[in-house]
Amino acid sequence: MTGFEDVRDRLEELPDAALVVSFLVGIWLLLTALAFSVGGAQSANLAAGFVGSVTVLVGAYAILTLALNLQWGYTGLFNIGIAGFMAVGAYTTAILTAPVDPGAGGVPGFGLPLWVGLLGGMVMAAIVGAIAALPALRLRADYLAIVTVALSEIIRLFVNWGGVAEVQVFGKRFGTGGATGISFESPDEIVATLVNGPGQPLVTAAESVGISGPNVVNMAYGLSLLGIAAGSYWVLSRLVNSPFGRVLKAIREDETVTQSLGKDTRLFKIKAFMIGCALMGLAGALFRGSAGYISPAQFRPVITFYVFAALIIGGSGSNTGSILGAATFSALLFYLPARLGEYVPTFGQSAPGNVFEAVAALGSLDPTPLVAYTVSNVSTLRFVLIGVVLVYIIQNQPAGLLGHRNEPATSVDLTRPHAADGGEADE
Amino acid sequence: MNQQAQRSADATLPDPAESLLAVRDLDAGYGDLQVLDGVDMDVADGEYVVIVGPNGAGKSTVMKSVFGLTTYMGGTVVFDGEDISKRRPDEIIHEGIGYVPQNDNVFGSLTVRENLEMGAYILDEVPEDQIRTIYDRFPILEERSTQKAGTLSGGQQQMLAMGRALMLDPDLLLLDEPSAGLAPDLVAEMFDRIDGINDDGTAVLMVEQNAKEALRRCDRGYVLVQGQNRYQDDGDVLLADQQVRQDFLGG
Amino acid sequence: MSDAEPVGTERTPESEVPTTSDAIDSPLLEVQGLRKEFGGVTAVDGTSFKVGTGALTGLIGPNGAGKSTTFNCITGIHEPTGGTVRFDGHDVTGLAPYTLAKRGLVRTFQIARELSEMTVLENVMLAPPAQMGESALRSVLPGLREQVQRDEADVVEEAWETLEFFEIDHLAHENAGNLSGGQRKLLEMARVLMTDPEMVLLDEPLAGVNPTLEEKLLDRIDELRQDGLTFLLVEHDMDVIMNHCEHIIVMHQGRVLAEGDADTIQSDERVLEAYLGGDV
Amino acid sequence: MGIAETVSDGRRLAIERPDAGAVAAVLLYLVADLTTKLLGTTVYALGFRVMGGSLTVGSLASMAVDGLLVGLAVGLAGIGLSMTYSILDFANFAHGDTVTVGAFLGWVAAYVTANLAVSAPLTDLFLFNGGAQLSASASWALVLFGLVVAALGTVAVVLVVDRLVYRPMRDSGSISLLIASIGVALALRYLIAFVFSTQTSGVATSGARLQLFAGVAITDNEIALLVVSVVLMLGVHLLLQRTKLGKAMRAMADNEDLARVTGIPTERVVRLTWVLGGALAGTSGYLLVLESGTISFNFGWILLLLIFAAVIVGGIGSIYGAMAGGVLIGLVDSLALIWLPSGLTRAAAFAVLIVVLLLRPSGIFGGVSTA
Repeated sequence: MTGFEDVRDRLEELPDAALVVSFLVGIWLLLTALAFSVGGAQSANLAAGFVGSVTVLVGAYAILTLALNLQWGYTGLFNIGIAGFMAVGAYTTAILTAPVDPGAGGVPGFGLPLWVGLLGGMVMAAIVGAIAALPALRLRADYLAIVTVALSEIIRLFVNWGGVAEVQVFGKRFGTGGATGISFESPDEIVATLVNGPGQPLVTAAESVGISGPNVVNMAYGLSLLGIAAGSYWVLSRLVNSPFGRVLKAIREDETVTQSLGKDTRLFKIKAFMIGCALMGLAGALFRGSAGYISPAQFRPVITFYVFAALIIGGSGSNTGSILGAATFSALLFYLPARLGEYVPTFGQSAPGNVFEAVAALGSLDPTPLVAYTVSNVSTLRFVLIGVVLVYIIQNQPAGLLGHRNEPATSVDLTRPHAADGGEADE
Repeated sequence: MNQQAQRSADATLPDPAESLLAVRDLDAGYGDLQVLDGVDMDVADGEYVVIVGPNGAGKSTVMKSVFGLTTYMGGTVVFDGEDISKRRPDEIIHEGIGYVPQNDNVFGSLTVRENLEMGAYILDEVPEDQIRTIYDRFPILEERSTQKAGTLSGGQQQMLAMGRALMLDPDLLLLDEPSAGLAPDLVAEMFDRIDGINDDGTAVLMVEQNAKEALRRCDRGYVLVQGQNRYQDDGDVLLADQQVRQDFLGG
Repeated sequence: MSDAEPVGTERTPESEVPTTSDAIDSPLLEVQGLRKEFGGVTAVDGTSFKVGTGALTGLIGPNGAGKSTTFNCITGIHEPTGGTVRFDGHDVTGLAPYTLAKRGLVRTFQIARELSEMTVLENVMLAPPAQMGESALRSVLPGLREQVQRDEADVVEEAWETLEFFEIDHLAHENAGNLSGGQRKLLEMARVLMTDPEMVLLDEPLAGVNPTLEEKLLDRIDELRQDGLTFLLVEHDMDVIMNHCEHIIVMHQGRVLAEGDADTIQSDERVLEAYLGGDV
Repeated sequence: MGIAETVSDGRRLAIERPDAGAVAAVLLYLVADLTTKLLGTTVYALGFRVMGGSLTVGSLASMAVDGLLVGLAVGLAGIGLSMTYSILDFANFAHGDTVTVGAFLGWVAAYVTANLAVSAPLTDLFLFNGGAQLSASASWALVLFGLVVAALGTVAVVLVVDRLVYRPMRDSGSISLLIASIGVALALRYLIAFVFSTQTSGVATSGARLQLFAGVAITDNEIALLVVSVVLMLGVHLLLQRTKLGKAMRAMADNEDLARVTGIPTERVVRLTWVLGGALAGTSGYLLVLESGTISFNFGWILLLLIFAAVIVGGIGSIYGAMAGGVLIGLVDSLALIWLPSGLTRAAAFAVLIVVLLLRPSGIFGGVSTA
């Protein structure tokens, strides 16, 4: 408790940009340190791998968390169908950019450039969001939640269905690929081309210190996602620090009052919901589809709850908090434990096949099998950790890392005008 | 702002030990909002006392405070010689006070009989004889005993709520606007029922909007204005007092 | 004992209610035969009255008389079952609250509904109508945002002035949820004035307000009336009603029982009877 | 009055009627289509098949039986969800994983006991590796034993969770509780995965089969599910209608404030809610595994949305609604196969959920409230 507040107080004192950057750098350093302590001769490459992967995760979750913050943190719209909107974005992108003639076993698409696909994905996610929102916005918060989660499952089951794996409409053949998924223009590939082309000197330099080309590409991809997250942050911050954001906050607080003050709240809610869904669609394509391939299994509802965990940790209602929450969740709770599990020494003991053997060894006063088993199953246990952290935060620190901050929704300075005149204004 | 606000002189207050219920200098409200400001009130054994006053005077708040449902801010509530000012409702029920809230005072999806049973929840056994007594007092409840309470008319629900509060045979019954929402022809009948309950020895403390009828029937009345005692006297006396009447309309 | 009868079945139609409304020559608000039923219960049963431009009109009546429902029907919270509401010469019956507010008809709430996780300044800055930055695009796009900021700078200035007017400017950066009950009432008034209304419906603005604040609020209302604002006031404190309202409407059992100035109302035996619970 | 009223009435009609009308039309079409299918006729219009086809009574009946069975188990689980929803006022997203917890506890108990004589190592038995599988007819006593363990064990787990997580938050809002329950769901699910691994294991096998009619057969395990579900639902009914605590639960779901001023010990009622809901959730998980034969760490989570659908379709807070909603959703999930490809039947069940939420948020059986 006090530890948490201590951390929070220290976070308070930094300006937002410095806060986020130092947080990220801290995570990178931590992972680098881990790599160098276990990697031996391969340390540099291992560190690059760690940093690249974690940056992709942080970037993707930052976009998702920011989007959810607009919907839930600002407007109070309880959307737990994030996975579904990600799927809509990703599948639209995939269908638009998949090659027209994919060759054997592939699913044909429209062969459009990636940026068109991404734009289409965002638009489609926003449209589906609007369709979901229009009737559902008058429902109680928890009802809206259930409608959205049900919709996300319907979407997943639909794209999974063999009947739409490949269809022909007006002579044009395209589809979702059903359960096997669909390959399309890989965003990663585009970054790789850039890195290996204009960025060749960088790659050469990296290779000279032992970092492999693919790892450089991975880092570049992560940084691109971070860049998009930063762009989203910029857009969303302007959006909410304005009269528009003020209305959203007011809706969250009391919709009837907001209406009585002359605001058509439905319109604002739908706009906020659509913008959030568009970003979720973008993240769906770039994150789940980074390698140029998506399948229905990547859009299970559980991702939605990861994003929620990130937002709750960071602090609902704060954009900076959203990014910190995304970083904390994806790097420290999701990624780091899995790496630790791989590299933590297990006292030379190989892990037993199951927990019962491990526990049985306790009978002969040998705790090492249990430790080894635990370590080797860290990737499972981290979800328990995430659950416990979520409960802890909601019980003890419901405002999260930064959610308690008062961030007035305005585009201008709020200090009293004429204050310098000694208040002669109206007295 | 009301210079004429004459607190009943302390000298005239009876010794709390002699009253069934003695409220002294009670401050209470909800959260940080104070509603009652030094209220004094007494109910003797078997007495029928009515609280009247203009809207927003804090009448219901007095009742809720006696029953432990408000934020306590000072003063005492003594019932049967015991200080109950900081007790919770479920403890106060044990002391022998029954409370009938103003609205939503029956469990709509439970039958009439089940509603009555809930009134005696704290007993180990359902007191069949008490249910009998209540059925005798309110025959309509026996007639409708297996019907869902939510399907009863407003007047019947009010009787059921009273019946439920009487299940533990309390010494004091608190009634919060029993005539609220009743059609005019039912109001008189409701007051007759209350008279009957009081005649059988249960003391009644009642808040009523329908001041005229209530003052006419009660033993004693209190006029509350803006969270403070304004007048107290026999019901008839208050009813006849022009000043009391004016206080309802200010001026 | 029979089931409850619907209230007022044997009453005369609304047109026969004696009113002094006709005396009001330039009504801003006209309520005609307003009815509202919930399920089988008639809460408002053919209420008709007028509110003169620039007047402070009191709406009173015993509990359950239908004042709040009337308020809610006028301001679009409830859709009336029957009757019409005319504002500034136009039929506004059943319009959504935000449409009414845009036309200059706004209300406060009986229990102050501050937006608690927003600052006092944000609360009042929300209210001005048609702010440029309420467009999502304009608040984001470079070039347009500068216009938004200029527009908002004016709003900030107006907000500070309004807070000063209600003497809560020292609380500007406080979260509204931290205010006392009386301060919340002041904030609610300040917020509603920022919508630049023609008429304000006040639902018990003085409940829970201490006497000093009460004076302050009443003074403000008087000042605003001099600027041409019209007020309709529901209030339980009879002293306030009798001393400040030039016109008083008394409701009882869902209809208008009497109308007139304070003397007329105070000398009307039927009003007193209604308050004392008599059957009128 | 007059014009404005007419306009507003017309608007209301235009908004409210078409939805309900469309639903009625779809239902009517489905019934007509089903009838023509059963009659083996096909109706064409303008060269397109409008309705009809072929469907045997037998296959319709098998689908209905399947739907009924799953629906009963879902309804059983839904009772607990519905009760926490109405009494504690939050949507419990950990309820599905509670179902899983019950299934594992019960099946480990039954399976290990059954195979104690087998030479397989105990640790393997805990993971359902090797050893004989159970069926309701061949080893009814063990199956029953497991059922009891499932119920009791789940109650214990649920009470611990309530003590640690929800009780300190009694005054929190429903959304906070909902988020906490998401945390609980994750923790429970992955603790199970940690202990029992993420593999899917076969634990039960059907023994005898009973031929009913028209080629419709029902297995012993299915009969067990049917009997136990019906008996438990009856038991819940009696508990709620006949016992003091049951009545108090209904009273509290009705009006918590009134319950408090009436002297009902609300905290004890809350605990009973968890006990009852937990026991039923555990039992339903155990029975679902008996019916399907396999168990895995996340089957309850996958089932959760279906349980929510049952509860909402039946009307939140209504226990009988949860039972009826379970059966209805089970039937939709299964009978949708007549019209939809197998991959989309679950989607149809969720679509019914959404339609009900939008058109009748109080549920098909809602308004009847608790009892």
